[in-house]
Amino acid sequence: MEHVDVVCPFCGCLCDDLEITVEEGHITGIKNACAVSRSKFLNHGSHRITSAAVDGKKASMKKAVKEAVEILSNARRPLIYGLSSTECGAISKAVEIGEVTGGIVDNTASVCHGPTILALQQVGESKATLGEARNRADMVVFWGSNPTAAHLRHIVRYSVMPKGMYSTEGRKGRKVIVVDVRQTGTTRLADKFVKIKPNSDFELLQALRATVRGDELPVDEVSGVPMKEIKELAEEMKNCKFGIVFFGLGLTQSEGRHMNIDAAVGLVSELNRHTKFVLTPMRGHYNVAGANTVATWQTGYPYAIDFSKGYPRYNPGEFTAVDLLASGEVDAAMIIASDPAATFPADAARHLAKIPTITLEQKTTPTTMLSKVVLPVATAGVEAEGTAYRMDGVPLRLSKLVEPPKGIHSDEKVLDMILEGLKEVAQ
Amino acid sequence: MRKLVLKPKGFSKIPIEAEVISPDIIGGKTLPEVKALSVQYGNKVHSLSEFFDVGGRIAKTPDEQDIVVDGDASHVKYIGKGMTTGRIVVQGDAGMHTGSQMKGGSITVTGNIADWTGAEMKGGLLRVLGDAGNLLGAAYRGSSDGMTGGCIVVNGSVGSEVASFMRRGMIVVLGDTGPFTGVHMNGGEIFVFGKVGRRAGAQAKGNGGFIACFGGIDELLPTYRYDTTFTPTFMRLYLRQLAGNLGIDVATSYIDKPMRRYRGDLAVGGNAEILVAEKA
Amino acid sequence: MVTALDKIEVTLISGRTAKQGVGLEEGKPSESYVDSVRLIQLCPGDAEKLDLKEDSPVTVTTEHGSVTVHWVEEKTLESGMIFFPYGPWANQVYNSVTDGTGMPIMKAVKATVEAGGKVQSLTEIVDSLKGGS
Amino acid sequence: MKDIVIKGGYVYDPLNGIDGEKVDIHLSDGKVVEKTKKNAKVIDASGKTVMPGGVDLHSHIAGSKINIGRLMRPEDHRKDEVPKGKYTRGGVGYSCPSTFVTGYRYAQMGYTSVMEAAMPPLGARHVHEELIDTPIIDKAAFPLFGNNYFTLKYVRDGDQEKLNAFVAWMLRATRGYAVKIVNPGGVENWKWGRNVYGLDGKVEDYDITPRQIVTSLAKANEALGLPHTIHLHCNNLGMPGNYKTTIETMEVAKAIKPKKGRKTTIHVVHCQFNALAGDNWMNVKSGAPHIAKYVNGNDHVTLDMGQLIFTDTTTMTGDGPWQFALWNMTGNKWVNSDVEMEAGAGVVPYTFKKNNPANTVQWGIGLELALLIDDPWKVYMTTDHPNGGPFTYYPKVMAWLMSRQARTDTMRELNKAVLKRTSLANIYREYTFNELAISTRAGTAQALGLKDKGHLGAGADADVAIYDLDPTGWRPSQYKMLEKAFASAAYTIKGGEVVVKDGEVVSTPLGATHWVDVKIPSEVEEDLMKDLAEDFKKYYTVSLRNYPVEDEYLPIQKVHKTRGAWK
Repeated sequence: MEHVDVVCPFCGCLCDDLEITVEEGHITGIKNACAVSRSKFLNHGSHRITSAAVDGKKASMKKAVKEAVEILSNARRPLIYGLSSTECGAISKAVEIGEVTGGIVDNTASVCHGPTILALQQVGESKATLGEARNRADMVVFWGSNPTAAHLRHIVRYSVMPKGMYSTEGRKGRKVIVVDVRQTGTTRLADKFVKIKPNSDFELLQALRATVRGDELPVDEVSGVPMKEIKELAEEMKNCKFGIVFFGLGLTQSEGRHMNIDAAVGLVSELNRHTKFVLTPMRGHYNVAGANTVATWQTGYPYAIDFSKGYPRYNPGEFTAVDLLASGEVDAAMIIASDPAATFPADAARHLAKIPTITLEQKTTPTTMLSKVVLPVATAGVEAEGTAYRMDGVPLRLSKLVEPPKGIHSDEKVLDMILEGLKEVAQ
Repeated sequence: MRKLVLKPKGFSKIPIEAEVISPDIIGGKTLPEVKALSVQYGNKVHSLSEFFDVGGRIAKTPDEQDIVVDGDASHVKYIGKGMTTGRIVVQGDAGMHTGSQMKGGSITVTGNIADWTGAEMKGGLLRVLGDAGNLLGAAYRGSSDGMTGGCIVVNGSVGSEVASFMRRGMIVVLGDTGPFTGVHMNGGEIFVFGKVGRRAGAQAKGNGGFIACFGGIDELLPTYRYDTTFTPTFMRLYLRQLAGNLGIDVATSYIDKPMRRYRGDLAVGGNAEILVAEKA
Repeated sequence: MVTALDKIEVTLISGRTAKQGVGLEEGKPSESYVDSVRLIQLCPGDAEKLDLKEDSPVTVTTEHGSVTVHWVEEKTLESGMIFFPYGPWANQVYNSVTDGTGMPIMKAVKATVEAGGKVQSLTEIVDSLKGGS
Repeated sequence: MKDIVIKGGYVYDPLNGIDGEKVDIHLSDGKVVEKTKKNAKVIDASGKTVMPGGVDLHSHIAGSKINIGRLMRPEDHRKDEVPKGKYTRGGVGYSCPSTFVTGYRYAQMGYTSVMEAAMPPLGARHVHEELIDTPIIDKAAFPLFGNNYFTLKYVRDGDQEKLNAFVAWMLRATRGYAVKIVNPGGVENWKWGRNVYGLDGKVEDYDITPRQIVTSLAKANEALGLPHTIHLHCNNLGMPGNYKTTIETMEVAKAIKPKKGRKTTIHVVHCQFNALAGDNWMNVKSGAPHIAKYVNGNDHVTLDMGQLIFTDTTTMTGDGPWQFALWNMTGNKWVNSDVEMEAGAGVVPYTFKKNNPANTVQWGIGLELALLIDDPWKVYMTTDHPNGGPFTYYPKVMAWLMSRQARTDTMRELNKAVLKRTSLANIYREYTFNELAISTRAGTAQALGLKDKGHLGAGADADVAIYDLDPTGWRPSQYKMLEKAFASAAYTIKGGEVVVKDGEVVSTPLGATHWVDVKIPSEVEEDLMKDLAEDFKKYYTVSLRNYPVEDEYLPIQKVHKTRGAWK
């Protein structure tokens, strides 16, 4: 059977033009996909966890869920974390589990674009959906982002190559500028590569904004970039018809963090006094935007949410996973669709091995390897359907193309089993 | 003043939220009532006496109440939150949000103190003899109203984003500050006798606010412009007051020092001042 | 002929690579994943400075930790900068302190690189997180 | 579910001509019936006010815009933390309440139906996902048409037939209920950083005018026989002098032939923001009397107040250029969010202050509109939540409408000289309970074409609000009592189930989502789909196949079928 216009559940691009062939319940062909997407669809069945496990021993799903319920209901300060590579139904259940257990719900935004959200809360953000880039942009800036490694079809589908309503010439009609500390695949296709010193994005963004405002700065260079070049760049930005900045972890994970984004937002807002300018974070996991979106409509807060007092409270730095684990504050953890043992600084990851950790996962990961309870789940977007939010906030429907392995349920279903168990215990 | 002594029964990795440790709440209560005050411990509510030995005397009114937390309270959050009067002394370290939104009275912490100390402070005096964490006297997430009054003095060093979105009030740091001191500052005064960290005054609009740097500054943002070198009279007055009223002796040695004045942050069209004392 | 240095000081940048993405979708224990993240990239000049042999491991050390991995040349990197793909090995050298933001610093970290050390397997890394072996 | 009889209350059911009489209301199987069976549960409403469940026809409760508001305002949430309860989820309130809290609080005020007034079609799934998490109330969402590429294209090409088909298709694709238009043409120009000024300004890339857009969409609306008229946020919002544009826009709709059985062809939303006279924000004054005069003399217009509340709130509209202007005026944080091919939005926190002359005038305008327009069936109570203020302030607005004393007490705190720029101080009218019921349920339900809502006749949905207030003894000086009673219903009954008792939520069923399904002849649809397919491929970043909202997003739906423009 041929499926067309399938939505890809890998990165924040959420490309929705995949063509997938399913024969006898297996995916046998895939078109239009990038290398990672291809790998995801073709390998979703390999290295699978086939059975639930407790303390490293195979266990029935029922027993493993019971164990999970026991761990969570006995915990004083449970952490529920992950949620960026699953669909919104599962995210919704996870938030409710956080509320029922009086725990903390955090998602992987805290180590990717959490700082972007902090900046938005300080100064706002001028943004647009990706089609605006396609149809209108004559200037595209990649700042601390490298789609050639992280968002493989972004350049072709959305930002650089495509022809659109007013960008009738595609690549030729766009000026592409890359600001980075090193050469990457993206810098190679740029019209201009602004190479800056590490940890100095903030200064350059500020200098650009001041220059756009018309101030003469009393310095010769900023961040390793001569003032003359900065002035040129400011002029180019002011004079384009529609500019867009795609920024990445180069800004959020280096010194300055949210303040780098604060400055980027400020620059872009300022440019709107001269022309049209927007910016869009390059969200990594395919539904990390959804994790923030669902949590926000349900609780008011996008991540780092503490339910210990019965109502949600928010404070990144206090209720974020890395901080909670590094300080040893949490006494149990449930990880959904994420692999903190492979993505957190070792200091933080270490605590997961010390406390009872429950992990919902398809394949063996460092996190499952140190978990007390492992619950195998279906792959959303391949074996289970649901909603995902693209990096620009556009919601799309993920498909179920094949059945999950026998006895294996979706994240949402497994979380619901745990939730029901918790509600029973509470009564 | 009547002195109530709270002795922590030990350290807990799970923090305790004890905004009840405040003269406003304790003053006028009976000892059993105080012991039964609620504190949050993870997802459960406990009584204060489960975590502290409670002894000493309780005043009839909050303004007469003196509270001593005698021991390590680095796991205790929100001590003195929103207090308006009376006095708290922590003999040791204290946890996050100590003295947040306080309006009056005084808090002294003899050890170190965690993040968000004195956040959105409105009045009163908060002194830390050791080091302070990040976001000292800061605005909580999303708010553009940081500190609006009161005074914070830290003898040691402080972390990043001191006094974010500060509007009024005063912060004095005898040691060094981390990055983004006075970020988004829109009024208020910051005095640093150690070294000021990177990116001080970022996005500061000014509105009369300044950062006085007596121990030098790592580097200035390119969006601050040198203006003049002068020996401001108001600074002499401040420094005398700091020495006389707050016992900050080091202040006197800068009384006649000329200061270099920089204005910014030009990125936001601001006119905040960074005043850097000339080296001796 | 340059004399080989014991150790060079570098700025460590981490990030994604397409290979790492492909590998992780195969499975974290897969060779393809492990090979994609258990290495650093550095410029030929720096490799020469350290007199690195093709198969010899290198040890990356920061204020916070140390880890031994393989290395590959990446001509586009400037001298004094290494690239370390995100993953369990890179995590050994990052600080978990977030300065009140929730986000640890994973880019532009000061580090040193030297030749030698023993490369750990994924299981060994996980065991070390468990506090074992 | 047990039948219910509400006995002995003073009933206000304007659509059925019941004005405060003691009538028993019988509810069975989710509907109002003539008579219930013997063992019905009896609710004693003696000494209380009984009304149909409230129907809010313009509020921002679900979707990307309000969620941006929630996201950007943690400082707002801290003012209003809502713990989980026995039957209820936790969350936050104030100006951008979480979805659960939105449902609870509307129900606590006796409201049972709320319209989300601006749905960007590309984000329709998002709106519906949030509506699923908005408990108790019935709801519907209005897709944005006024700056949609296909609208502009068909208007440019003069192809009314295609436009009709497109409107019908889009309502189905997004599961939308009504045609929403925001600053027609202006949001399109904003995509290049500009605006459109006035009805005859130029929509740049299409060489058409807002006048043409409004005309064409109103024609489509009536030709398709949609239950509600076009729902229009006029051009020039927030610009002193804009009352003229507003009246001109009403004039445009006058020329449109309404669908059978209806006189109206336009609903002007949050009119307060579009009823400004004067030349600038310094000398701004009320244009409300002009608008009231027009509305009093014409029967094709309805409008809602968009009443301003003196509080800290979050402004959010589909009007990108206006929000940009507001950012420039205030320097507050600003989110702009443009949606490819179809819409945009902006969000800026704003505090309405009693010492701000412009805000004082605006406050007066909202009330003037409600009080100077004689016929309560033409003007409805809203705050354009949360733009003029959070919906939780409705009881306060009710008090201002029903009590001159309440207005005077507020006016005492305002600058008298500034107040003279409105006529409010000279208005003595006080709404009756009957008029209040029209303004908050009967009129809105009628305007929306929700035949089963807003009344208590047999066949109506069993949505009832009972307020602990004796209307026979109440005097306008006791307005605080009224505020209290309407803030916290003694009972709210939704679909025949008691959901609120003594102001507390006791049950949280999921309400229905209403949408309009217009029949499109297959050959017309085929023709349209060809067009859509081609342009989607060229310009959209999602495929046409992935665009329409699936049934999964509407677990409980109420479909309103119309026959459309085709024979």
